[in-house]
Amino acid sequence: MSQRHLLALFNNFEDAEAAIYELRAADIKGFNFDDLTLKSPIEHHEVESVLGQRSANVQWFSLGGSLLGGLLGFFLISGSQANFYAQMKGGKPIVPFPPNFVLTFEMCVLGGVFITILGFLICAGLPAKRSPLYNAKVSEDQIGVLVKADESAMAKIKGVFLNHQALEIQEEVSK
Amino acid sequence: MIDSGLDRRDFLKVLGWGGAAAALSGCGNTSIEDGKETVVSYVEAADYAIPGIGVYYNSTCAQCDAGCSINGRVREGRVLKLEGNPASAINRGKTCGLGQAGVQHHYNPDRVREPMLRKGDKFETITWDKAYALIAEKLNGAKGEEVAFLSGGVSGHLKVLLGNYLASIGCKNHYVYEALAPAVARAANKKAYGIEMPRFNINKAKVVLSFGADFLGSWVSPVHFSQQYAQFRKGVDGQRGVLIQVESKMTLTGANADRWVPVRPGTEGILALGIINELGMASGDIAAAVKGYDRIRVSKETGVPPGQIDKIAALLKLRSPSLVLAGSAAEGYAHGSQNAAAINLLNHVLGNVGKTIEASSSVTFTQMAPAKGNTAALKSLNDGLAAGKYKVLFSYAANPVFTAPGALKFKDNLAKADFKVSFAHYLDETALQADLVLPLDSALEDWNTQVPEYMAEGAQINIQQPLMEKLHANTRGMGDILLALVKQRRAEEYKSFDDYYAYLRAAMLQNKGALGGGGADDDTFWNDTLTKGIVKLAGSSGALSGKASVVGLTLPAPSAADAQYPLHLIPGVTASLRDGRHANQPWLQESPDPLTTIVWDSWVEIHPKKAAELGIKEGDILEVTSRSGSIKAQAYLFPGIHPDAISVPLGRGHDALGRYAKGYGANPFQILDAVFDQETGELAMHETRVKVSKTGQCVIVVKDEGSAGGKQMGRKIAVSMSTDEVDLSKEV
Amino acid sequence: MSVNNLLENWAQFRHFHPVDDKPHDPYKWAMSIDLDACTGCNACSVACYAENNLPVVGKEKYQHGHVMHWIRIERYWDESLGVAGGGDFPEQGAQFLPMMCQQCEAAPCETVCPAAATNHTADGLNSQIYNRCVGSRYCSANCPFKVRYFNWYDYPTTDNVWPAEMNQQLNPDVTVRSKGVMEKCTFCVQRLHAAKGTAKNEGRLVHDGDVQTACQQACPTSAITFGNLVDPESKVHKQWQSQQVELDKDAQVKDQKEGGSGLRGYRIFEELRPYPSVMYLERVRESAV
Amino acid sequence: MKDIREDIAWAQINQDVLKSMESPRKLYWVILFFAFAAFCVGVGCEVYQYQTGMGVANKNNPHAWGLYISTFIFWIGMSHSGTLLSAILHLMHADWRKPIFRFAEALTTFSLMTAGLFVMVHLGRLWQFYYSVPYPDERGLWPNFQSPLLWDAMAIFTYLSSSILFLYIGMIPDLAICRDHLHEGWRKKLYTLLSLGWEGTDRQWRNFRVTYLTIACFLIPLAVSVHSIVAADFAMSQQPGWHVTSFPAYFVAGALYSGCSAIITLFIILRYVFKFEEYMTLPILKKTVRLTFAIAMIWTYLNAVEFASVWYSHDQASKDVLIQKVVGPFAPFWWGMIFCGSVVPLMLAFKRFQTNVPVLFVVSLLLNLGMWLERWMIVAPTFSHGYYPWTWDHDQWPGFVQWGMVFASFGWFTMLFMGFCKVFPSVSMYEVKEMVYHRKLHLKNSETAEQGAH
Repeated sequence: MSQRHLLALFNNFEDAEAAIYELRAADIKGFNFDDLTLKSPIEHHEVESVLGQRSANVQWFSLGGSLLGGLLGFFLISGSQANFYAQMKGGKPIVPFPPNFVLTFEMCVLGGVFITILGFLICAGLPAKRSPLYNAKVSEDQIGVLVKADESAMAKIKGVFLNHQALEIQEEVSK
Repeated sequence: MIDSGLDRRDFLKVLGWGGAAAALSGCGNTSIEDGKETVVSYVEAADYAIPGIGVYYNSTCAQCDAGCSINGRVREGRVLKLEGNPASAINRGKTCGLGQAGVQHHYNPDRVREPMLRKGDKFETITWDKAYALIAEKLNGAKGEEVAFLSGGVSGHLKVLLGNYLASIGCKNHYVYEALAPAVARAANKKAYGIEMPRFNINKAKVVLSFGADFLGSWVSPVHFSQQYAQFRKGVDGQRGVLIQVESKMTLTGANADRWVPVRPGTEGILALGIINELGMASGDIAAAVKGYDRIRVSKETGVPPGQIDKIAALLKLRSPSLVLAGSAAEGYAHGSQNAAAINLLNHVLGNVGKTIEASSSVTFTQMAPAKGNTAALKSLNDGLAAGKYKVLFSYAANPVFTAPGALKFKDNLAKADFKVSFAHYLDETALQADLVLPLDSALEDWNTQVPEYMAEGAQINIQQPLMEKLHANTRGMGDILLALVKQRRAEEYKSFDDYYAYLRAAMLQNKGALGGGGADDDTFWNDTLTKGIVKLAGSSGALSGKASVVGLTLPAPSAADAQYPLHLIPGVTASLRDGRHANQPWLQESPDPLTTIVWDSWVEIHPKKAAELGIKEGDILEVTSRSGSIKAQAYLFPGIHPDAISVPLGRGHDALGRYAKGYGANPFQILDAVFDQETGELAMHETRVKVSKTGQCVIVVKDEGSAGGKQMGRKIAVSMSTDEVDLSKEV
Repeated sequence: MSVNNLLENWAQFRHFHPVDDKPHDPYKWAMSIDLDACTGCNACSVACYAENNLPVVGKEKYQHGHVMHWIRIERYWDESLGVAGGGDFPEQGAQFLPMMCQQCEAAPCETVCPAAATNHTADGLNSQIYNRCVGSRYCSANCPFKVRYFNWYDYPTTDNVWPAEMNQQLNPDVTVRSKGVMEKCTFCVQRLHAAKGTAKNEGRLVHDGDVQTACQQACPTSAITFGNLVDPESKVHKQWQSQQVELDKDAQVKDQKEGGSGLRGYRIFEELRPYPSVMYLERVRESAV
Repeated sequence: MKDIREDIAWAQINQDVLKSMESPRKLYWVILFFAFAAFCVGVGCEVYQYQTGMGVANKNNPHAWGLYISTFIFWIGMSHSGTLLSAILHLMHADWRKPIFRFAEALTTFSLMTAGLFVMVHLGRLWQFYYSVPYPDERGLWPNFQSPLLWDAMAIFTYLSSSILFLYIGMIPDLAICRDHLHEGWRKKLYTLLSLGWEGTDRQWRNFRVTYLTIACFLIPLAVSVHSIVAADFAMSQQPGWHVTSFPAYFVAGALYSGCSAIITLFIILRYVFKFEEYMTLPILKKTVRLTFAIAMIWTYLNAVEFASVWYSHDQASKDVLIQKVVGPFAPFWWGMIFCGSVVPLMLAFKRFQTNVPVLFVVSLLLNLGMWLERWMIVAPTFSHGYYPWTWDHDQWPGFVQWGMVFASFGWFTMLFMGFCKVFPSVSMYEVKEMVYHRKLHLKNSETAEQGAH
């Protein structure tokens, strides 16, 4: 059965939250709650209590990135010091620790930041194609709730939205 | 390479032909880049010219008269560096900074390159033939006594040839002028020891008491004395030599003294007599003569504390043999000869004569012995010029327009000579006044023999030979010029000599038996001589004949204060610039004066106390005025000078010579008064009295010394210890 | 490869020098300068100009501190001179000190160079690689002796530095440095290379006296001794040994002796631990006058 | 007074900020023009110096570094403000930072770029700068990792790239706003590209928050390490006056100090030029001023610690340098630094000055001058008065080329910064919205609580 998108815009977060609560409680056939997306101009982390804990895994990228950066840093530097002519400088060992630790730290941060950004892009699915329904108001002052559901469920969902003072409801043009 | 079918020979040929092709298509020399470089094919290079390998030739340094033997490094046909020749007893492989800069004389961009004839205010280039013809013409119009030849010190075959030339033109007026020669010392030594230049064995002395003799810097044979000094410091029998320097302005030698004694200018002789009196070792008329010089009087007159006189006398008594030297600082007065006599007397009293002062060897060929320069010659020449006696004047290796005291008005008098010929390396102040300027080869491209005035051990004749091809096509060696000139008169006698080289070679071969080449064939001997660069001779060793005598020794009382010109002017002689003839060698300009560390400029040394009195600070531009003129220079506060004196170094202040000399500094020769030593007639260089005034300008003194001055700030950089703390016997 | 190399030779890469490292073998170039013999005449400095193609910068640039003398003669007065209670005259003369790169075994300049243009060579020199130098001047900033000289201008193309003819004097064995690089005394490394090459061809080591630095060769009083410190036959070795100056110490044992050791050898700024390769012998002054 | 009005409409926020990107006051163009002119002076100086040699800058032996390195440290120091405001205060939930952190981050980025320029300008052989970049060249040569300059290069590269990423990531929601609300044209295309298709979905926001927080956590130690390493350029050397243990802390404090005072300056300029009175409110300025005052006192304390530790150290050479600073030729500048850095900030302690814009503008400029002098007084006296008395040089002063370059660096920075503020939103719209939202919530909660109490 074909699925369609529906976007409802709300004036404030409370209305949107209430609408989502109701949708979750309603258990509409042909609508999976996970297919609901909240679009907002600012972050509302309260939404988690409605949507449930959806995972954010960026921090694991950070850990991996900084470890990778640090290891790469240390071995790149020490290895190059050992392979390069091996001429002494200032009577210090060919592979001196203090400088290498400083650089290891910098590489650690560098790796951490870069891989974190990579992780962010992956986890947040960016860069993303524009979703089928979008309204510029979402980046201004309105809250959007985007759902994907079977055609059969559309009417019910719309009803729920309208109950909660949805300002506008956009529907995907049927294919 | 192989693929392209080009083998090595072809490859070289290409290079060679490349040059040749360019030569064929162009004209004259093979040149690339508009003649900037010349392509030289190594395919046909001389055997000794191996690319990348230096070859060494022995020759003689011509930067001063000491006669150090040098060893020039030549690569790809260019002389690169001069080292000392270890075989020479004079310098034993060592050189001074002045000697090192000899290459800059050779490669100097401001050398005269073409013969030039005056046309109004300008010079125009002429050919050598024309120049010679012109000289012949002018000489034909002048009698022998109307010709004068001014030269610096000359010796060896050049002197012989010059003498012969002068004889051929009937000229008896050969003036040998050196602005800074030890001429008073020669006379005084002759009187005291019977020899003008005896051998001074600094290395054998336990104490050296030097009255203004800067033997480490510029006096007589500094490189030789420096080596002796090093041995002297290591000591005889493990006892380190003690150097006491008495002078009014600290010289380089004074800076190295164990005790530097600032003395009132001109009272050196009084101090010497005072020391003799204090020693109590003299007897007879000497004792009688010095009796009046008790320590209190001497201290009052010389400004040296009585305790200091005691200590010096005690040390001299305790440590024997010692050596007392009289230098130009003590001799530069109207009573300079008297000072020198008093000082030399000290050697007799101390019994040094025969121990640390020995007879020197001299070359038996008197014709080759050095013609010694002095300043009395300048006075005679100047008088002659002033009287309009000379129609033709030659000048060679002297720059009197720069070095004559201003009071003599030499430049004005010079103009009275009708035709002036200058043999010149540079267009110096004297050459600029000449009518005909003839360009000379540098010492590194010319042939010569040289006999040093101061013989270190046995007698020796030094060979000067070209280290490379001539840099400029149209310069000539002085010998070649003289040969050409003498041929104008005595063509028959000299016809077998094509050039000076031939003359020199023939001359040396003629006497090879005496020169130590008895058994060898000509070529072997000649090549051997050139290889060594030195001919050591048996020589004759004159005996010391002088006796201690006080006859005629009268020292004037210290000069009275001069209200109008309260300060003594001491012309400073620096080791690198001397009388200023080499001032266009940039290494010397940039080599800091050892004591003040000033470069590229002149300065007025003034004692800090005196400066405070006059409100002078470092960098103030001072006007130094004497009766004969005035100069301006920056002030430098210098503790090593008597407060009654100031010192301005000689050698700078050129208004000609070249790009590195012109316009840098001031020339104190200009303000020297014409006062002469009463006995020898030598110029009394230290007799000029001056006053200083601030001009109101102030500059930053360009020197190496930093803002801390000569202080170490307690950082233990240059450390010193006294003899009672050190045990030199353990040293290697 | 590189990690393998790192692990296999780990101990070798962790040696400190010179304190827990083996001395250079077979060469360790070192110098000793007798300040009692040095007269301050400047011949060494001019000889260095001649040998090493040092530019003459001229009066104006000299005033701005752009002089390039690799070896300079410093002239010090007694500390008491001219201060209250001290004398008015330098009665003990002046004190001269030739100062050039001290070729430190643990050189402060080496560690700080970002481009690794200055290194410690196997024969104990502090080398300067001109064409690696980027001109950060950190080495000069960190040199306690301030003996590194920077090419503030492009001297080869500057007027009257090496005008026509004068440039023919340039030593082909030594690079003419262009603007923006640091330079300093090399202990005449070109002469050392030549001597080592000759010795190698003859299947031997360089003997004492085979090679002299330009300053040493010129020095009229032979105040400068130069040679191979690990060669027991060399004069420089004997001097260091007799003066009880040890290369790898930051304070010499002899200096702990009460009443002094009677020895003259010392190194400047030893306490900063650069381990200089130049030993100076103190100037001596007679106590009896 | 309130940091920000709670009743400000979100659409109004968008509108106000977007307007700043299109029609600033005329003064904006005047500033941009003069900045460009100043920059051109520097380009001229650099061309001259590059062609002729470093000597024209009037540096010498021993004055090897001069103003370039001093000004380099100055700009590096200034960069710390952004990190302070966006990362540290973010972690501390100080929400008053929200209207001003964006430009502070831009300040970080562009002052780092300016600093980087000085590294280049300083090099004797700029054309060979890549020799100090860590890659093996054709002979297998690497740069010298022992050199603090290399740590510097590495730290600055890390800091600059991280700062740019941090700035960019934090700007994505705003870029999406720009994309949505600006007219068609190249800018719209640019924002479309840069906003990466941001739509403000819950997934995006969730990951965004974690990322932002994580990078903030990385940035704080990084910022500290950057200025510690700059301090290490000096402290790791052996020179008197530089070899000081407290230098890293001292440098970091100085960095935060100069960053804060620069923020005050730019706050005042942006507020006027872009008509941001509604967002960059005086209460926020007041908070910044108080923060600056606190840091000024920390800096003063660390300064005193440095002097005291030198004074009591028995290290005569270092002591001499200190004495030299106080009474030597550098004394006017040194006392100028003390006055501007430690005395002038005392004015900030007075309430009536804390919101007086003209006074604050002048004071912040003086503080910046003081901080610039501080860097010069760290670098130059040690060169002029180092270990080796023979090479002491009190007569050498920076030449016009050096001054020209320093002057131009301000032009270059202003050019970049003002350019950025015009092209990108210099006030974070979404964060201001958050601020307004949370304030409103808070207000509502407290009203409810009050009613409950009744």
